Amino acid sequence: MLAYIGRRAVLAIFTVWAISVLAFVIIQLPPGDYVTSYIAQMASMGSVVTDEEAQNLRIQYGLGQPIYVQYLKWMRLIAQGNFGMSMEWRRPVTEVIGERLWLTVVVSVAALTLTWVLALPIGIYSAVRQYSAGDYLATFVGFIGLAVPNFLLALVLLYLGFVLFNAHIGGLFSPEFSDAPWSGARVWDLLKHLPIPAVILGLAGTAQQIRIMRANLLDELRKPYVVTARSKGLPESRVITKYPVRVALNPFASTIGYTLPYIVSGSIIVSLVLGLPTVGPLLLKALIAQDMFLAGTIVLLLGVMTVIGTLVSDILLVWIDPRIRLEET
Amino acid sequence: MMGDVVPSSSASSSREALLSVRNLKTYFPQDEGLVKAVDGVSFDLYPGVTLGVVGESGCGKSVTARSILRIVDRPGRIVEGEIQFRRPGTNGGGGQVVDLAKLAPNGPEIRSIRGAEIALIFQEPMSSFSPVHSVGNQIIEAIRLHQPVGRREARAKTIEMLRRVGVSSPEQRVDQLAYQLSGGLRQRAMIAMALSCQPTLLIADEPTTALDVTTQTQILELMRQLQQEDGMAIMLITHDLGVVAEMATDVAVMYLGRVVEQGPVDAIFHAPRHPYTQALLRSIPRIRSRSRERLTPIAGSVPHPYDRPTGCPFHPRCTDFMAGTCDRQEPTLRPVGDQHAVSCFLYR
Amino acid sequence: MTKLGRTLRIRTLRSRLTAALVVGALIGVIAAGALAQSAGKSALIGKLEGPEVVTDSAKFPKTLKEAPQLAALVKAGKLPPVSERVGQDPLVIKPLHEIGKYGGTWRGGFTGPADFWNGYRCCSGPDHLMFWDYTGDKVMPNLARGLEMQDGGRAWLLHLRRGMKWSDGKPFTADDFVFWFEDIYRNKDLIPTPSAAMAINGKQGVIEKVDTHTVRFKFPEPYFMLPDVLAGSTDLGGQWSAYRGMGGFAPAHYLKQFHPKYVGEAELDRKVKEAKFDSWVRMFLAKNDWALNPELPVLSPWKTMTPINTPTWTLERNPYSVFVDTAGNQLPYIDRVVLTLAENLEVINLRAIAGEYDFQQRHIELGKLPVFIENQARGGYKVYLDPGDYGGDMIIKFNLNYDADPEIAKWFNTADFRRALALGIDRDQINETFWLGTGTPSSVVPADSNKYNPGPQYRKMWATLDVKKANEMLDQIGLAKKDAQGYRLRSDGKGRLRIEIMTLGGQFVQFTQIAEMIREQWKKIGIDLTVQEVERSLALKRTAANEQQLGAWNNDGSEHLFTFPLHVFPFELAAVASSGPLYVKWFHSAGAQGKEPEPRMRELMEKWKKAFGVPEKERIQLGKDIWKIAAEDVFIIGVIGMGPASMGVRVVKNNMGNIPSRQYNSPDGKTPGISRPATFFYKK
Amino acid sequence: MAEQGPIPAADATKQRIFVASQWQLTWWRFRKHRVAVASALVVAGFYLAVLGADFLAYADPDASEAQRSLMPPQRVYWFDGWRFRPHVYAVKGVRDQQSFRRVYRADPDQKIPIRFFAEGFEYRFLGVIPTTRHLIGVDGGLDATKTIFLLGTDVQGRDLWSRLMYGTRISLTIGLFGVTVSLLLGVVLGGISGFYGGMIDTVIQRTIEILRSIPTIPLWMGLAAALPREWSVLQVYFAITIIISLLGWTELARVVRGRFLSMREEDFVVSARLVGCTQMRTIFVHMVPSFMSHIIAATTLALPAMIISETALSFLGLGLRPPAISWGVLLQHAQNVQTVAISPWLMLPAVPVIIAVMAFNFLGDGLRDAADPYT
Repeated sequence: MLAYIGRRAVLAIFTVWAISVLAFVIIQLPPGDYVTSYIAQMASMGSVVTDEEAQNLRIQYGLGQPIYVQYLKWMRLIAQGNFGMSMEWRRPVTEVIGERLWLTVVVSVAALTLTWVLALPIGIYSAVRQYSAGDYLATFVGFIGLAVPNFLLALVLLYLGFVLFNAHIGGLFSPEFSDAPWSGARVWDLLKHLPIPAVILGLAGTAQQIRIMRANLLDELRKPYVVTARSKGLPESRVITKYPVRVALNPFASTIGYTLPYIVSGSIIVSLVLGLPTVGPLLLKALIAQDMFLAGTIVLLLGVMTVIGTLVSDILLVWIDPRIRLEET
Repeated sequence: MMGDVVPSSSASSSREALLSVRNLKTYFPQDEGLVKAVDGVSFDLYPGVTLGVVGESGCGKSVTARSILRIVDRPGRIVEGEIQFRRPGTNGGGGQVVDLAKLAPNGPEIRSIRGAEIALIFQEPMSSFSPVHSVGNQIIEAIRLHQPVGRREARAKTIEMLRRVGVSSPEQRVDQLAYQLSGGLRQRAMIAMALSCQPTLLIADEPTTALDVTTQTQILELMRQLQQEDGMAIMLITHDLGVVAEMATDVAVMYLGRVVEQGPVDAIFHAPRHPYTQALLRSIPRIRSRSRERLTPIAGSVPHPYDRPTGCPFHPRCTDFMAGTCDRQEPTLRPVGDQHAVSCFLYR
Repeated sequence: MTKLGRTLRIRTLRSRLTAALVVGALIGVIAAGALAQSAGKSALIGKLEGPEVVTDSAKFPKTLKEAPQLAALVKAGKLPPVSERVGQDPLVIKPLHEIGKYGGTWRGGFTGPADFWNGYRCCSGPDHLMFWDYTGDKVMPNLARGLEMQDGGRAWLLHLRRGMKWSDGKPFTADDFVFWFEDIYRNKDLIPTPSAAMAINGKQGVIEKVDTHTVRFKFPEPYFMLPDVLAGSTDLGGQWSAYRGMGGFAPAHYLKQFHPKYVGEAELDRKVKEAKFDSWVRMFLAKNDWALNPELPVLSPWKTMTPINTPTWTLERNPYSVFVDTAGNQLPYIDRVVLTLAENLEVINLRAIAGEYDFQQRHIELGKLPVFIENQARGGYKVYLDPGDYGGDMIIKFNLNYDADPEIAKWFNTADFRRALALGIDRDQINETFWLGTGTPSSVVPADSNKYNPGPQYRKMWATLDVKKANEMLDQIGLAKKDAQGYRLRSDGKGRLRIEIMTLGGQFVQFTQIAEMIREQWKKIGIDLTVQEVERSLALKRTAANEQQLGAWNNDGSEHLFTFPLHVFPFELAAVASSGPLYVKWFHSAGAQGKEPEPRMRELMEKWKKAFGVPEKERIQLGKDIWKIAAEDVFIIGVIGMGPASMGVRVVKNNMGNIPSRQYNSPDGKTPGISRPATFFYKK
Repeated sequence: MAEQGPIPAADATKQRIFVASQWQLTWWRFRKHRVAVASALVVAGFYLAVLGADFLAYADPDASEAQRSLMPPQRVYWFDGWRFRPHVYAVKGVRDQQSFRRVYRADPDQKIPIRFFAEGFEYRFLGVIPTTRHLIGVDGGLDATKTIFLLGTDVQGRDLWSRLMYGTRISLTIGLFGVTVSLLLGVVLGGISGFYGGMIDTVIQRTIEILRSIPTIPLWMGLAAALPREWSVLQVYFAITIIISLLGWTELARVVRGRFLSMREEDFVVSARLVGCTQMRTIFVHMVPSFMSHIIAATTLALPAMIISETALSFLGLGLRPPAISWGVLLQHAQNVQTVAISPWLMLPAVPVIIAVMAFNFLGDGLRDAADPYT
């Protein structure tokens, strides 16, 4: 068991490293650098940045060095636990990201929970009643979430929220709480803002989860141990829930790994439309402004979250599924 | 039409049948056609005896067994026939008879019978235990389901039961997972679970097929021994005539969802009447030998169930095929001797 | 698709549609209410009005009053009395309608650290040394008590207000100018390139201290434009440009601790490290940033409390504010300004629609006007339109230096070609579609009220739809041949004449969509236009690299053509759309580099240059001449002007007082700054 | 004992069952999946629309006209009195000076008959036959008041229905190209990974894991932003396709690999190896065909993702740009408050997106269940 976790951990670290490189490259891909976009921004506001100024800026920001140099520089910073300075925000990256990261996680987890609450029963139902009208209906409902372009849905809900319920527009906090210290009231305020994003993001993932659950369960339902259970005289409901469902849950659990990042990634667009103070909009702005340390760090963090997610779910899988446990150890 | 079945082996003729199946038909509607897995099976089973049900795979043995327990998988269902089962009386004296075929497949009554009065053990001892629950857990569950006992007591019973079926150091085993046990142990555990509620009827569906020779013997031994101790009846489903010869008092030979010949074990083995039975036996070198070699299959293959031949289902493969008769009319089970019946036109 | 299939699909669409229409209906109901309210109210464009600066000391208030919480602090001895804080020469402003009440929080929205203009326009006072009156025409004393010309415009005496203080209570004196000039402006690390604002005809001037309250600007040649330069959004336009080392003055006593000249290397390095900056320059500029550094002493009515790079940008009253009303109340009336970060423009607009902002002008989209109007009653606000005075909410620049394709270069440099294209645009269509009819089809010349306007006849010059004439002109200049689709062929026989326009997405004006419409319209005159939407930095790259053919932008700011010339003629390399990058080089290198402009353009440039050195009367004439040339030669096509498209839609809560029904909308006016938000207040 | 007894040849049905190829079996199983069959029809319909876009469109998708800006969908009247004469009413529009909305009034006295196979703008049917015939049309031509707008118009007064038709063409073909590319990548890499296993496998698997660990949006943005912006609409179109597919192949690769692992040791593969087929040949001639049905299923399931990605990219302003018309572009135009509030019909392009995505999903599910019911 430990050996297994150890091995996976090593792999994870490798992956993270690879991501850090990739992240850095991605950000360098677009033409120009932060200074270019800074000048452009100034120009479109009518003020002018001369070539000399631009040159100075580049030197001050250490831009213009070859990519690998900049990368190593960044790595050195990270090694010191300092993710660098955000050029646009003129603040340490860690401060800029700050609680946005946790809010991202909160939103994503909320969405994930919703996904499961929907997907599990639906999946079980449509497996047990394969090809029944209910099966189709359930799957249909599941797919709607997948099919609706979530940025549009987000906007419509935002507007209806205002027209019908006079809800506060967007964000995760009412103005008075937006940078208040954490308190019961603030948490409550957060909860009040959660539903819309959670629903929009949750729906998207549901269909996929339903599929997985249904498929797994269909497999299990055909196993003899189900017959055994029946032949004991167990009531059908118990037969299903105690045995096949329990077993089908194992591979299902292993989907957390990529569902979470899937949601986080999806949350970028939705966050933008709903104006959520998550890393999503920050990332977009950073990428556009080519604020490389900020963008790089965010991509890296999201990547790390994914890797950890995968790691956790694998370990979880090993932990809840004795078979694997035995093979692995 | 096929009502009159000869009462079987003398040993039990005095008492009433524990289970009497009449003209049972279980069909599976498939897109490709209707599969008549069981097509008019009839037989009787008396307390304390062992009925061996033999036939090539796909002849409907297992479906019959599952039909009795009413756990036939969808879309299969019993379309006709009776399954009269005599429930043990509250105090000694014969209890009332229920027609299992009439019960709701998941109703409370059938469930109170399943596992408690009719228990099932079958082929894959590996996959017939849940991979994620301990063996003990699953046996305890069975016990507590039918007996008013608490966890601790049930656990004690379980351990006891495991010991009875010859599982060494059951205290540890009880908490192990199925595949931590060897094939033999698993089957023993299976039996333990089946017998944990002293059923009056044990249906053993190919109980030893998956096991190696020596383990087979042990398991069979165990079953016989337990039968003597508890006096339950056993419906032993197998394609292994050797096993039948060893265990059974009566034998029913099935072909394409029908019983083609039925009678006391000696009669079947010494004077087989039905060409199919004869073919089966012919494929074993020395009768009553302890050899465990498999049946060498009879010429031709079992016709696909979608299209059972007209007339006698066996006629396409039959050595004594009588054109005009066998392929026209359907033979029925008729007595051909003491408690010995066969369904073939040769015997009119 | 089969007919059946089709009808089926139409049905599904229908059902979806009905659903959509239900939403519509809902809104309709609300709209009805809103309309009932706004019914009878006058059009959204009112009369230009605003507060006035009182210069006649006889009209000055005798005693000063202050906001309650400040009074409390004074009682507690934490603050000197108001008279000491304001000093002997207060900056007196006559509120638009009435003397206001103290108190309240002004809620608004901003889009992030790049949006500093937002807070600066609303809350900086404005803190220019000189500033415009509400008509944007006349330059009035502001932070400076007065500006006195000497030596035929070669020197200017700037009189400071006695006893005026920085927001930390330290006096604001001539030393702050000297410090800025010597240690910031002349420090090559901080300011690599000297500013044009400090130069006349390319020759740099100097700033020197006369006495504590007098500063002298000295120039090698007459610099009559200085007052406008001090009043405009230039490098001498107050603390806003401090983040890049400009401004004209700076709080010496505070900034010295971050300047190598005053602290040792080691010490400075330590500070840089602590603050996690890359270099002392970065740190210095950050410390000198009005929007970013709460510690920075300022002269504006409000000062930053929580900086622009946090989720809410908060500003609070400056207890040492030099602004007072005619009753002697120290301004501002409103205690606090809270701008909340909105992750995108839709959210800002929707929040404004929902009435979550008290006063929002920036980022409000004209296209959403109907929605704003619908929700006026519900949101408890009123919508105002502030059309600009500049001639082009949208203009199209011909790159006269384009040389990648000689054929195209040839035509761009043919006046009649440019004029014909200008005549090919159906401005009414565009006005109706994108300005909801609120703009004015126009050439590039500014509003008739503008002092540089050359006369009404120039408004429509080459700025009306005349397909027939356009076609004739194009035929005459030698583009008569057309292909099968009716597009004109190149004269060099290389097939169809295709020209490309470069547009930017996500701006106040939907340049791309408008360009698409123009493409359709130019089909009628046989011109094949390709629309290329590009992202900002690329646009810049391409204009600078002389790769742009046509460029779409607006010329806001050009109403002050001398302080804001870059949309009048090629003045800046770093422009989103340019009418000639090589001309820019030529202009700034005094002919050494680049390409000599064609005569008319050259004439225009020279007139502009000349204007800085001549008295206002002459300058105004020069201005008119410049606009005449611009309109006649159509170096730049004017499409729609005097429109509210860029920052001209204003949403104001009904309970706010001293709100002008129309204000002068221009970057130089720092609108709404020109309406002196310090005099806004909450009626209840 | 084989010589004993005459064994009549197994009869037709029997043959049918036992001899049926993977394909036939799949087909039979698929047929009973009714929803999937229906979806197949829908999908077919969509691609017909792709082919006949300019035939189904009745107005030039770029023709703008201020006088019909933001006109709501017109009601079609099928009967004139008792006679079947489909027509719409002429509409007049003005801008209300109070609300600043454009208000349109239908004039019941001016009936504009809808003609089938009517004259319209010129185009080449299926890209070859030049014609001016369109499925429907009216005589009004471009006259602002005398024309038909089934789904209303956008801000520039362009006909939404016609634009939708062209959008469908682009978006669905993009999906198709994208899937094809990722299919190739997926099969080849997945195949190699599963076939050779060992080091190569590990490498490819890591790569996949890493690709999956990076949130898609930045990946898109990075790649899309890296495209030379001076590229023509068409070039961008293909580039975008490639980008989307570059990220879409991992899932397919996983499926394929799984298949390979399970098949590697099967007799016919082994034998193929024995008779000395080259590795590649073994893979692509013997192994791939044997689970083509799965690949197709997986592909179908990948398509919706492509469609969604296209819209998402456009939303971020990284996808196709005007003047190109795609579902994404149309939706991007609808992505603002005023649309939701005053011109909700501009959101209609979401409907085909939803229908298409669901159709492809159900189709894919059907195919997969058919290909092998246990996954």
